[in-house]
Amino acid sequence: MKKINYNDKGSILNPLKNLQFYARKPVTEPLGPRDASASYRGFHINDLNKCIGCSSCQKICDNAAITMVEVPSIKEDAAKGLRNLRPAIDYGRCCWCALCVDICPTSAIEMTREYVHTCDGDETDSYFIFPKETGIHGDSFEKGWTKTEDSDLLDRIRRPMGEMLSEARIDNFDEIVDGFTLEMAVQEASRCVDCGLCEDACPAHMHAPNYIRSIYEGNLEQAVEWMYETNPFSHVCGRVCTHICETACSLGHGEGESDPIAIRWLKRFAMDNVSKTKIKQIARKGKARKKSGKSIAVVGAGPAGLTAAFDLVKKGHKVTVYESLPKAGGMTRYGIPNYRLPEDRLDQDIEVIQSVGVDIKYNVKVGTDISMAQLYKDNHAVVMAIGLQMGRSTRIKGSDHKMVVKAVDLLRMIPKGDKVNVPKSAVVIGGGNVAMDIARSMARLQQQKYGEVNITLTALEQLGKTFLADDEEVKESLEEGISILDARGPKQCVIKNNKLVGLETVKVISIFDAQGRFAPKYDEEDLQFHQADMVIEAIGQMSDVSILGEELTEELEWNRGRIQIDENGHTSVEWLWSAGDMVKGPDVINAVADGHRVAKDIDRFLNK
Amino acid sequence: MRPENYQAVKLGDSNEYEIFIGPNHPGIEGNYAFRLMLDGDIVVSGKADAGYLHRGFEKLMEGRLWIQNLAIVPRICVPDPAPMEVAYSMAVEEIMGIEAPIRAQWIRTMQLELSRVAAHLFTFGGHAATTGMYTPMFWGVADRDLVLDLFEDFTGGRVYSIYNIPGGVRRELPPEFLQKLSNLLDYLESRQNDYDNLLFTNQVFVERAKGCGALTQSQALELSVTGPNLRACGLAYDVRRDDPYLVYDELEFDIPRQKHGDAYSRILVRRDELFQSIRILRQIIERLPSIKGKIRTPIPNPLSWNVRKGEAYARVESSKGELAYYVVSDGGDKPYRVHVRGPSSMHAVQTLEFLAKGARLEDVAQIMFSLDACPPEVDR
Amino acid sequence: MKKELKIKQKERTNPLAHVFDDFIRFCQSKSLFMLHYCTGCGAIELPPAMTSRFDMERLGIQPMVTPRQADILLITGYVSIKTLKRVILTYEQMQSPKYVIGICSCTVNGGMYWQSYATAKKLNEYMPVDVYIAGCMPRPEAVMAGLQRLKDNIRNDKKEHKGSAWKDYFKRYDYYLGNQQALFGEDWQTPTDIIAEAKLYGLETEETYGKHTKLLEKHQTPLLPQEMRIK
Amino acid sequence: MNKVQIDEILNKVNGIKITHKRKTRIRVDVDADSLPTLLELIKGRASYIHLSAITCVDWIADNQFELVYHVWSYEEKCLISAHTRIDRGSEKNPAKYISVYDLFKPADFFERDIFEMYGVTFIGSPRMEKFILTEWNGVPPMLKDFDAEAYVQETFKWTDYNPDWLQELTDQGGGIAVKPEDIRTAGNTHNMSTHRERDKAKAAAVKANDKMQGWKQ
Amino acid sequence: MSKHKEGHSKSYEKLKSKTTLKEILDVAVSFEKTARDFYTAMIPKVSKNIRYIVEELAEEEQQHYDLFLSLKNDPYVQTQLDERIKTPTENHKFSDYVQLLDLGDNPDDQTILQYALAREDAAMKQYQDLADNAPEGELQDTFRFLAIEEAEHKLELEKKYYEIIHSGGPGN
Repeated sequence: MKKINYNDKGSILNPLKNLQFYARKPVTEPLGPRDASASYRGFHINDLNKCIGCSSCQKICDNAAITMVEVPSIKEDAAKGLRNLRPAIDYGRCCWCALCVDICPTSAIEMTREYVHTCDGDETDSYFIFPKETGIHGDSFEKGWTKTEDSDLLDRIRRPMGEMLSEARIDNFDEIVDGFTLEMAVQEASRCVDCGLCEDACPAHMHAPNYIRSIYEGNLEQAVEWMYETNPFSHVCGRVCTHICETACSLGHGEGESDPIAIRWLKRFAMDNVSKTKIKQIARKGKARKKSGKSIAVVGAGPAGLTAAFDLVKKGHKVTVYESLPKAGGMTRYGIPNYRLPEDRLDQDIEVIQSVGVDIKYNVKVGTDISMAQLYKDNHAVVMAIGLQMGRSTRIKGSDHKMVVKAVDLLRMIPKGDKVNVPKSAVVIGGGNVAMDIARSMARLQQQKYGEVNITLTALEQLGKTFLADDEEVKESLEEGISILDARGPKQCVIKNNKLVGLETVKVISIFDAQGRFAPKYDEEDLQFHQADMVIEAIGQMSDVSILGEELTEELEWNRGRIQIDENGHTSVEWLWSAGDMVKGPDVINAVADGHRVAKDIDRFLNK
Repeated sequence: MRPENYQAVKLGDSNEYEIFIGPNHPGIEGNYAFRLMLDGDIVVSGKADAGYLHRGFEKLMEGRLWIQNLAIVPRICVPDPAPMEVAYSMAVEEIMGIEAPIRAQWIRTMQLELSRVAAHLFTFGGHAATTGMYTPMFWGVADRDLVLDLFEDFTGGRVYSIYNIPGGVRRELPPEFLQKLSNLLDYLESRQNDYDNLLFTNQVFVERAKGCGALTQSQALELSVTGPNLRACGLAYDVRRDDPYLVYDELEFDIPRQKHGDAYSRILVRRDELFQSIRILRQIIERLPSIKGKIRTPIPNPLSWNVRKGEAYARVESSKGELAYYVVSDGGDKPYRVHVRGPSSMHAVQTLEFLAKGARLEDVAQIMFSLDACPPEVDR
Repeated sequence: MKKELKIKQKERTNPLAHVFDDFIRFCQSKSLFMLHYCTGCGAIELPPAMTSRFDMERLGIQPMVTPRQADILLITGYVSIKTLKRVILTYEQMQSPKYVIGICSCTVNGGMYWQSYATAKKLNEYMPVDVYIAGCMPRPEAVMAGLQRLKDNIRNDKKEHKGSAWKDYFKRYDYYLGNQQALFGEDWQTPTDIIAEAKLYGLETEETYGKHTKLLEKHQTPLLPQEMRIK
Repeated sequence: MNKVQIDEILNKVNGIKITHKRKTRIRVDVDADSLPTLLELIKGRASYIHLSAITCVDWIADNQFELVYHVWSYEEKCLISAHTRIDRGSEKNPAKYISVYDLFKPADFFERDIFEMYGVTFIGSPRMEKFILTEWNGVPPMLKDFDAEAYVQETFKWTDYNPDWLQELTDQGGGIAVKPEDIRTAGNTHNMSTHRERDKAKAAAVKANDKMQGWKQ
Repeated sequence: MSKHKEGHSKSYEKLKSKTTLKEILDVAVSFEKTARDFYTAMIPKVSKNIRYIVEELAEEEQQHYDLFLSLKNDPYVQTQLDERIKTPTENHKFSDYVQLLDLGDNPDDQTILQYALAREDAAMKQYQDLADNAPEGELQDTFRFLAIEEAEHKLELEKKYYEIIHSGGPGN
């Protein structure tokens, strides 16, 4: 580099040397816009099909330029996490920083290389645009700034959850999943974009974004407080919830590897790390000081019944819960094995509910020990929440043999401590989670007794396509040595000399018809025999509505085998409400949601 | 106001009169005003009048999420926006206790130097224009535009890159980028003679600039003058070397200086600095391909990102001087306080007022441009 | 411009008037001077547009340093309240016909400074705007496109009434003055007599006057030469 | 000058707390009374002659202003940030502090800035007057209790857009659902979705649920 | 199954003796009427909560009854039959392995469905048989048609069976 001496005077002729410029090419660009660079941040486009309406773009927008508009022609589905909201962008605010592009969980919103927009003074409406697949003027331009792996602002990968290895867990009923450590939980919670899709999807509308936020901030008590606002079964749901929320989670909608937030495990983490006394304090918050003088009977101490009882007690009513079994919890206790939901956790949930003032009467069978009519006489309102505690049978040939049993009956025996007849080999019919539960429970019992597992599970449904049980369950079952035979329909239980020897199945060719309705087709040529000392049927459950008594059954309106209720769970009989599995099908969180609904309606009814 | 209401009032006997320069005035850089008390054409005293570009940045930043602020910080100094992003990101990183990956630091360094090149080219033109020469302005701005093309290439934006993010940079360099950069540097070096002939050794300019707005070193230190303006007074002080950040301690570069502290010294320092930046960029072109790895340290999802309690004072050397960000976090999802210490806040107010005293009216614009003051840094 | 305001003006009777008008519009559109006033950050893209690379002179547009001789006022982005006062002074000093171009998001709906206590949000509340150019900031090419649009509007004004937004300032002076007063206080006044100008141009309408112009009359005080500055 | 030596000098000031954050950063906490002494000391004895900045932080919860003086030494290549806290004062009795203009000339700019933005009067500062905010009549805007967003919403009107596509959507029964202003909450809380959005979404969810269950037509 | 065949043997003979389309449809209509009456009579006997099944069965039989009756009076009956025969409904055999129980005094939902399934199955088989033995032409087509109708009804019942009995599969 040439040095210029400060003391030089310079020359007046120097600039003239630049006359050579007349011989150089001009640098002027032709009129009209040039092509922008490959990563240019120009006007937005939005793939309306990819967009799920999570509003993350709106929240990240530093200029409040994004308005969410409702597009009625797009279908909404809360359970799948789809809203019909789509972003509209105000170019009177936007600064083209592309943060909306980088945060979009589904990479729907992107930027093009288009950058020229002018309008007359009275046409400012053109500054408010609704980006679609084409940009602001409807022309298609090449894409500019799109999300790359580096620019992605979201953490796509779920923190791994520690699990017991299959060898360690197969001979006991200890809980399989380790749970998060504080560090992992905070990291996992930090992934949440607070879109609220989970809250919309959750039947009980648990404030998941709020408690995830509290966990991120390390305020677990606050998190538990948020949970108890909507769910007194937080321990249970933190472990065995069907987590529709995670299906809806906007992070799970991403392309490629993109896991939803482990909302269920976070809930579990918060619940496990707040002391019981503290939880009891939290649960009592908002309890009415004054007693209302009204009393309510709840039949069945399952999640639905107890949630209703919990809410009603907090409103100042007197609630008595009648339970036919020696302990409360319903299916969560007598249907879910300990390795998924340890009993002490359930006990704690129930203890907290009782501590608020819910009175549970155990071993009282309504219908025999006390009649419905009597309940009505003693109380102002009655809630039926007896669940689906009876198993269905396939009623194939040989299914009336004593070694052909129903899964729910067996599952009930294990926590009750009854002696279970453990067979050397067993076949389970059914592909739902109940089938998995019984198969895995029996596997554990077999391992304890014989040192080996010999369980075969046959299901109509096809693995990976139509299978009913959760993928996790299937994976863990396979790890535990259970063989799963999918797409097989039961033909008959083979009985020789009055002794059960096994099950015959045929191949299922297809299972659903064109309309998506169930219409299985069998191929009789493909016949298999599975040797077994016991056949366990886990195909479906039903409710024992006989306890209502004939008179009440006649008085009630029914809807396809279930008690007919309105949207608040109120039956056609004025003093009777029904909630939970028996009216809504099996699901804990649905039952809890139902409990709330019913409680709210009863309270309204009683205050009328 | 109605014309019939005008009423001429005779002033006193003094020869002094007050005139305004700006905010709409070609001799003022940006939207800035200066009030002068004149005796003849000699300035008796001057008073800066700022605030025309005041947007309340510091207040705005307290109301936005940590990451959202990245979009607004470059706006604080328009001709040289990159150091703003980097300084803010560095401050946040220091509070969080994380460090950007090495590759990101190299890319940031490259961005800073490119930005410096662009800013200096812009200043040459502006400075020359205040002395009545418009050709350097046409050249400088056109050459600067070539740098902006490169910015557009790797950051997606021409002027406002919004390329940094606490923890690194947002995007990998596009393919062939370093080759393009190298070509540009070749071109800029080839232009050196043109600029020298046109401006730096042009007698008309040299005579105008020499001795105009001279500062001694001790005056400069007293007024907290930094950057090229301080180096023009003979003190070889540069934040890049004395308080090293990013990868400047691995790079070789000289710190150009002059002794006289006047407008000509200042523009010569900038000229030399431009070529030092080119030298740095050449080293980066050489080293960058061998530095592999990630370009971002992960940060939590920005919508729920609490930065832990703490404070940091991050300083960088912008083309104007020492630029610093003082960021305070109370553990929330937004900064509790961000203070921007723009170098021009020293240059454009007290230093300018000091230098204007006794200067001639026609030199005031040149003095201001030679200080390379950026009004929005004063106003924020 | 919500409704057509009736101008108190005589019918033009000269049959050649329209020919002249056309010719004048043609000439105007070919030679425009742009006031060189950098109000906001979008101004940084003007030097490139003006200089060698994009060369605005190809459109017949050149920067001009004084408002009195300029045709176009470019509002390059946000205007702080302090600047807005000067902008209005400048605008009123410009000779008609005059054109305003709003560049960047900020002139439309506050832009990224929408939360700022110090900037005005909507330019068209304070003066009529002819053309907007989107971007934050718009590239020189976009600026050129905007200027081209303005040229076309001026040229085709007769048909579409687009190139005469400046008339609106006179026609609805009360509205603009009201917004200015809301921001600067009741005693806001400028040295330019807009109402007199409106009369001169024959652009008086019923909305030229109103309660705000009454306030102006009420608060106006003689301006002393040494106090010809904004408070 | 090494760490021990600088500590020795700093420790001459009463009630000082020294934190060496890194090689080029030292944080010092002192009483408001002894801050000028400290600055004089480090300027005179340890070559800290460059006042980089003075920052004011409004700790409204503690009813205090924190003043931070960032001073750099060209020789030591180190920055001392001297923190001190003063009473926040009230509207009638604004906060006051001593100017350091006689030590550092640039304090003029910074102190004037703090005076404008926070309303702290520096006794002895040459120009305690408005500079940037000459057109501003409200409270000092940087105070935490000045809610800029509320002020803006009150003072300014926004552009009311009504483009064709929006009209079309509104005709179909859709239209604007969540405005950007709706999701913003004041203060340092999280950007939580509003109840309005929540309630709307909940209602939609319940509706969808009802459809799924297929009770009562 | 044999038991049922016997039970229907009388009707089998009755149908076999018929020679025209109209006559056959007459008999088919009367069968549907019997079935409908049977289910209708059963309605008050079953518990109210499962009554809907029987009601629906009666309803479906009524629909069949109406269909056959309208066919009988339709001048273009032949073309309609042809149409239908072209797209036969397959027997999926899903319910074939379900053991048949006697309808006791107080049948549960599953039993009723099983019974209905067996009934449709038998009818389907019977018409199938008749079609195989009948001479080609109008007569055979009629039996085919009837067989297809019954098969379809059976398939519908199977779907219902699954939905009612296999519900609650995906448990918690």
